[in-house]
Amino acid sequence: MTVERESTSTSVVDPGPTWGEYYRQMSLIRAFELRAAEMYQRAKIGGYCHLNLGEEATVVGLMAALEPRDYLFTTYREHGYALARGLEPGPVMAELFGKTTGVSGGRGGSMHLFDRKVRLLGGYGIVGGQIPPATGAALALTYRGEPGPNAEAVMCLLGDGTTNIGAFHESLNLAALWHLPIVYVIVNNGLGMGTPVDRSAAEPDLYKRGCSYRITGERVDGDDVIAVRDAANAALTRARAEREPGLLETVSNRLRGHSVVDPAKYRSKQEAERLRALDPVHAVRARLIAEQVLDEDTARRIDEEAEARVDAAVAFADASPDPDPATLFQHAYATAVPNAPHRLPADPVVPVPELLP
Amino acid sequence: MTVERESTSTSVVDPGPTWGEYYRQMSLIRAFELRAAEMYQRAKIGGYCHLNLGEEATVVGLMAALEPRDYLFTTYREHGYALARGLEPGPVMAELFGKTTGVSGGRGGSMHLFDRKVRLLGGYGIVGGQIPPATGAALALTYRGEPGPNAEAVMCLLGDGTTNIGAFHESLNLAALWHLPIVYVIVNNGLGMGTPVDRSAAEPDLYKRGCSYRITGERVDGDDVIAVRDAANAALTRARAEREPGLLETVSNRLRGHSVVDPAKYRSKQEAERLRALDPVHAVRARLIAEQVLDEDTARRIDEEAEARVDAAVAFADASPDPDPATLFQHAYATAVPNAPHRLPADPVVPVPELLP
Amino acid sequence: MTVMTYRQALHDTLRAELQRDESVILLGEEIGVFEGSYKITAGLLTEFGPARVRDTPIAEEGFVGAAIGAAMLGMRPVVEIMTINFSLLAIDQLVNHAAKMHAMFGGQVSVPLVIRTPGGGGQQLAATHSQNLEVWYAHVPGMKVVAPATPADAKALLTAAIRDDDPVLFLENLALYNTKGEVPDTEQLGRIGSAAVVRPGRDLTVVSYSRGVVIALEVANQLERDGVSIEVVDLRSLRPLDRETVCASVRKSSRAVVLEDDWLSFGVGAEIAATVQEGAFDYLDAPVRRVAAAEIPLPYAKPLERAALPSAADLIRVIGELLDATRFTHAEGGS
Amino acid sequence: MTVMTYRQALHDTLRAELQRDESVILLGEEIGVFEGSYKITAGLLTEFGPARVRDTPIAEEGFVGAAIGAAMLGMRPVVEIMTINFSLLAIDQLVNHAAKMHAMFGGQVSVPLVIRTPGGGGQQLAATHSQNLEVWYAHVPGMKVVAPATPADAKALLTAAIRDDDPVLFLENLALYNTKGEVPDTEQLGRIGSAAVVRPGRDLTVVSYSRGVVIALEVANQLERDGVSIEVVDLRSLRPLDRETVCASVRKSSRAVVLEDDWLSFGVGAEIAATVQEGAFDYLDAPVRRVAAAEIPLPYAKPLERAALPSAADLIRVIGELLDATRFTHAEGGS
Ligand SMILES: Cc1ncc(C[n+]2csc(CCOP(=O)(O)OP(=O)(O)O)c2C)c(N)n1
Ligand SMILES: Cc1ncc(C[n+]2csc(CCOP(=O)(O)OP(=O)(O)O)c2C)c(N)n1
Ligand SMILES: [Mg+2]
Ligand SMILES: [Mg+2]
Repeated sequence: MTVERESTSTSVVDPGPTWGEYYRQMSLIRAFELRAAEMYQRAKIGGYCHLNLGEEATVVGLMAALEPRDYLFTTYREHGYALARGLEPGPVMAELFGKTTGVSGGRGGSMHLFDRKVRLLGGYGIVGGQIPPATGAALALTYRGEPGPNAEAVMCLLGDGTTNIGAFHESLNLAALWHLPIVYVIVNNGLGMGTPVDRSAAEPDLYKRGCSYRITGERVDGDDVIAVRDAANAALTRARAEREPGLLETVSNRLRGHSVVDPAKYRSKQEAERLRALDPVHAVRARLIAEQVLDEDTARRIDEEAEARVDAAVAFADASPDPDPATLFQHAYATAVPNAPHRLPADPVVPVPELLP
Repeated sequence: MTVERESTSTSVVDPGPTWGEYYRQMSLIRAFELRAAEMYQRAKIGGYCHLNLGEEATVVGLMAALEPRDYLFTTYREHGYALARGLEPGPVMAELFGKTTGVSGGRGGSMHLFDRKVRLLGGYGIVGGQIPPATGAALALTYRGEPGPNAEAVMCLLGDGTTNIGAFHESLNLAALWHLPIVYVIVNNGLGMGTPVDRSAAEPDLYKRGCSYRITGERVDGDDVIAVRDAANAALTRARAEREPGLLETVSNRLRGHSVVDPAKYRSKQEAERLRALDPVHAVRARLIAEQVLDEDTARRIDEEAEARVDAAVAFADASPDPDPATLFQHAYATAVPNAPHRLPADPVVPVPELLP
Repeated sequence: MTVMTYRQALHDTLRAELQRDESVILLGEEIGVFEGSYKITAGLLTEFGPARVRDTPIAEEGFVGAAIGAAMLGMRPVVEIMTINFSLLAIDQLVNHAAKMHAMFGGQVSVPLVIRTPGGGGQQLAATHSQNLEVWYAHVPGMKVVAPATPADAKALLTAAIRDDDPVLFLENLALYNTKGEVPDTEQLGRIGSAAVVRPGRDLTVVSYSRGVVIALEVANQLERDGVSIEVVDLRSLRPLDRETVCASVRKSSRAVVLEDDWLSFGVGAEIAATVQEGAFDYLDAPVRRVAAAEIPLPYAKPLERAALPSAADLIRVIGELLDATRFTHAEGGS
Repeated sequence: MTVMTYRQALHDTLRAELQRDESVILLGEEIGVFEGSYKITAGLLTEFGPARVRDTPIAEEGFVGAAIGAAMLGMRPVVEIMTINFSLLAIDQLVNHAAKMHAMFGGQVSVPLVIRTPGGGGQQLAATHSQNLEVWYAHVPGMKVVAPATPADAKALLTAAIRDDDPVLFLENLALYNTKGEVPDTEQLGRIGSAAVVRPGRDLTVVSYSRGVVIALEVANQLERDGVSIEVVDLRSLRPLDRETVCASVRKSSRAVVLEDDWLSFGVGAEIAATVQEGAFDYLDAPVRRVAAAEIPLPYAKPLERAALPSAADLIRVIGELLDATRFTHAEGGS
């Protein structure tokens, strides 16, 4: 199924430093994700590895709208968000490699990037699991400050397939009822694993699904950085000033399988080719050159710089130390308590005292 | 909050045997519930006990629409439905008394009435818990027969407060996606325990909450037996013929507390009085007499007959035997298997063999 | 010291913590206007207002998860889940999220959350409303689980739970709310992770927690008249579990019974028996026995419910069996 | 007999049951078009069509509950939950509904439902995707829980589960799917509730289930070369639990170790140790020991994950400790 894109952005390419920066980010995410796939194939990365390939414009547009003071909750498909939020590729790649220098200390891996500094409050691997905590983070904000243009807000990402789970319903109802400063973004990439939207959602116009909470939603072309940014901005502005939750649907494509190991056989050759032709990174690049915002040389330099940063990230990750097994229980609890079971698999349950002879 | 009733029934009282029967059922439910409250106070009934007081017109209207071949899933507030579905008051009261002659053998109690014969597939005590199984029952029907006017269907009841739980969302989506013959009925009695609808649902027009699944809902006056019956009929007809799920909201009042033990102090005196004035049993009775469908004598006889049936039900329940503790494990499993743990609290875990001397 | 009910101890502690720390908020179904299903929060809405004492829709996954998110940003939510049975609707948030975050995100965030919830059967609430599922939570690293038996411990452990930076499941029990006991008037900060010998004895150790401790103490008092000296260990905390206090007691008494309201197989008693046979192997004169609920969805009818749940009589019978068996062994052994 | 993988055995059994009984239907996320996350259902959509092999939205509570309702009306749904970690979203339907209905409604309805789901760690899937929560389900009356370790048992127990009228949690394991074994070509109907001595031995009993059995057998073979004779008991079924087979083995061998992939506290091993110390008390020469996972949300990084999960080396070390201890005791005792 092809989801039609209702509010196609009419934004002309606005020249100036913005576009350069947006393309730089898109190019970096693309290079990073391709390299992650390669590193996964080379078994440098384990577990599951989900990529943002095809979602680069959405990622960059959303992150352009989010202020440093805002909080971000994402899914397991979040490498690009971490980069666009300003994290260095090194610690992100190191997390994928499971190294101590990774953003989550190597304990979370690809699905669980977290960085307090940039208020990235986690990638989450349980579908929908991030939505209630994101909603609660917005609740916490209401105790902290007054509504207004400078208020903090929360952005919560979720996939199209995730709109069918109970947590989506319960959370949006709470957010509307309690007037919370949060924007839920449905990153509609057309599929949940192998399932197209119209086979999982009885209302496949996902932005309309706020109706049950009197939340008006909006749909934008997820391949259009500016449209995404502006729509997110509008929703965030309302969330800050009026403390009303927003619902934004971005429509883009997932260029590859669900995760690195998925060959996506359920997609026809033609479909795969059609998608390749829509590649948003190529499209933006071509358009920027055509409209003379960038010249071919600058674009190539940006791409080369991205490759170089990713090279450096891999080198950094590779050179970083593995976590020491002695640190296994390091983060067992935030508040230490007696009798915490710090025991390795072959250890006895209790130290057995010597029997008297 | 007072929920406004959008589709006020214009049905005139249609004379004839129907009305007599409807009033008979309403009167029986009223008598039964008042007696249940009394029996609870006298500790003949334990656990929780939720009554249909104020919902009699809704109960009778819904059950008038349901065919014997249809399946019914209810909540814990279901005594009236069991009666209107044709069960004798005796076995229903006996279940409340926890007797072997109870509809569920005394094992379920007030919240868990079940009768295979009349296709009452259970009262359920976990809020929203009945919705997925009811949906699945409708799924089973699609394997059994063809759509058409004589097809079987499922009716699933739920309270207003229950529309906020995830299972509601997930189930309605499945029903719409899979084209299931089911009618969800939101029995809106204005409150979930002490919480009015507009403090729990961000879209308090509950019948509109099908929007997220392209299910069009309808709201009817739950005090109007005929309006309820006709709306339920229309939805059931569509479910049978077109295999499309329906959503019906009935609006009525809960005349007492959430359960027998709740004094409902959160309601003002005026509010309680206002509700008493709206008592649907009194209203229907008065109207039927005023419009000369029943005369006062007949009405009195119906009420007395209801009382007598409830007297007999109590006597039956009282005289029925308690379950024998020896039967504790009788329904442990439907398919027997070795090593099922049929062990009383002080029994050893395994029979310990005698030690050789 | 003031004598008060377990309910009152909980109420007063919530009130004191709400007064003490602005980041403490209460969330739950019917805790405000309705004053709580079991009236623990009576009066708190009026005193602290709807932002601090927040009624929620019926959406356990949603509001428990929201409490987690609020905790991540530094609030200290105390959530009431009406009964532990309903916690199953929120268990993904508790176990897959709250319990994981601190470790999984490399220590960058903590989740100072308290879930207050009563368990227990015996009220004719039937199979779905009578469960004791605390053993599930006790199994999960990242969680803390406490289960106080007395009003004094309820105060001390609730205070500790609220000030703790990890998610704490605070187990209450329907049958304990009206029990009374002395409670110190001053602030009490309990120690999560420590059991207590609540009654010293020589002949046999009864290990229990929550309501089981009340029964164990009754039985111990009763048997004392027969010249039998029972030591009672109150676990108080199921995670962390204070294995040493349990084993030390059994190393003295040489016999142990675990009493719990829950089903036997894979219950709390299993862990205690497993621990004792390892930690006091050479001291045991008889196997550790367990007194627990019959393994059946709890029936509504009173006679069936009574037969299924462990009672003082059951505990006495098993203690009797163990002491007899032991005397026999002792006689044989010639002591 | 044909040698095939555990995956193939599951696939072939599903296919055979779909062919045999029209009321059997499969439901789950991505089981059709995608052919299953772990490809167990490959080809079945094509063969049986979308009504029999039904892809569901991501809505575990919804579709598991729907399977329950369908089962109440006589269908035999076999549901795949992608991993046991996601079953937490459906656990209210499984535990508060499926497990309760038969007893709570007085035997009027049964729920012939199978939940197939893999558990297990070791794939670097991190804390939320590596759990082993079968002990939770094993705790619940009304459920049946089986956990086959071999392709042959996978076939026999899946057949039995599908034809059983109660809800059965059928536990698979990510690390078993590619393991191979001989599978009888004829129809096999396993016995839910019975364990098996899968390797006889004299010196010590190792009790395990699912993937642990594979490790136990490896270790037993290895130690045989050192002259140590290990008996391996495969529980196969966690509820009902075949206590007698376990105790009988230990009454012969006098020593036992339980190996499990799960966290130690309140795990499966606790029940086994508790059972053995009661059922074989006078026969035990040493405490029952448990080898289990470290109690920490499982980290992603390989070295940490490896340290946290029990290995063959861990099992060997603990067996060594027990045999040493025993020899010592034996020597002292003069035998
Ligand atoms: C509760 C739960 N169920 C199932 C899964 C397995 N799963 C992981 S991602 C996914 C698809 C999600 O699709 P969508 O929301 O569209 O996000 P996308 O992957 O396309 O970004 C599924 C089913 C899971 N992780 N959690
Ligand atoms: C999952 C769950 N949460 C909470 C409860 C406690 N509870 C029982 S009934 C009820 C209110 C339900 O309100 P509504 O849906 O309006 O139905 P009504 O009682 O008015 O018929 C609540 C919160 C429960 N039984 N199950
Ligand atoms: Mg998607
Ligand atoms: Mg209501």
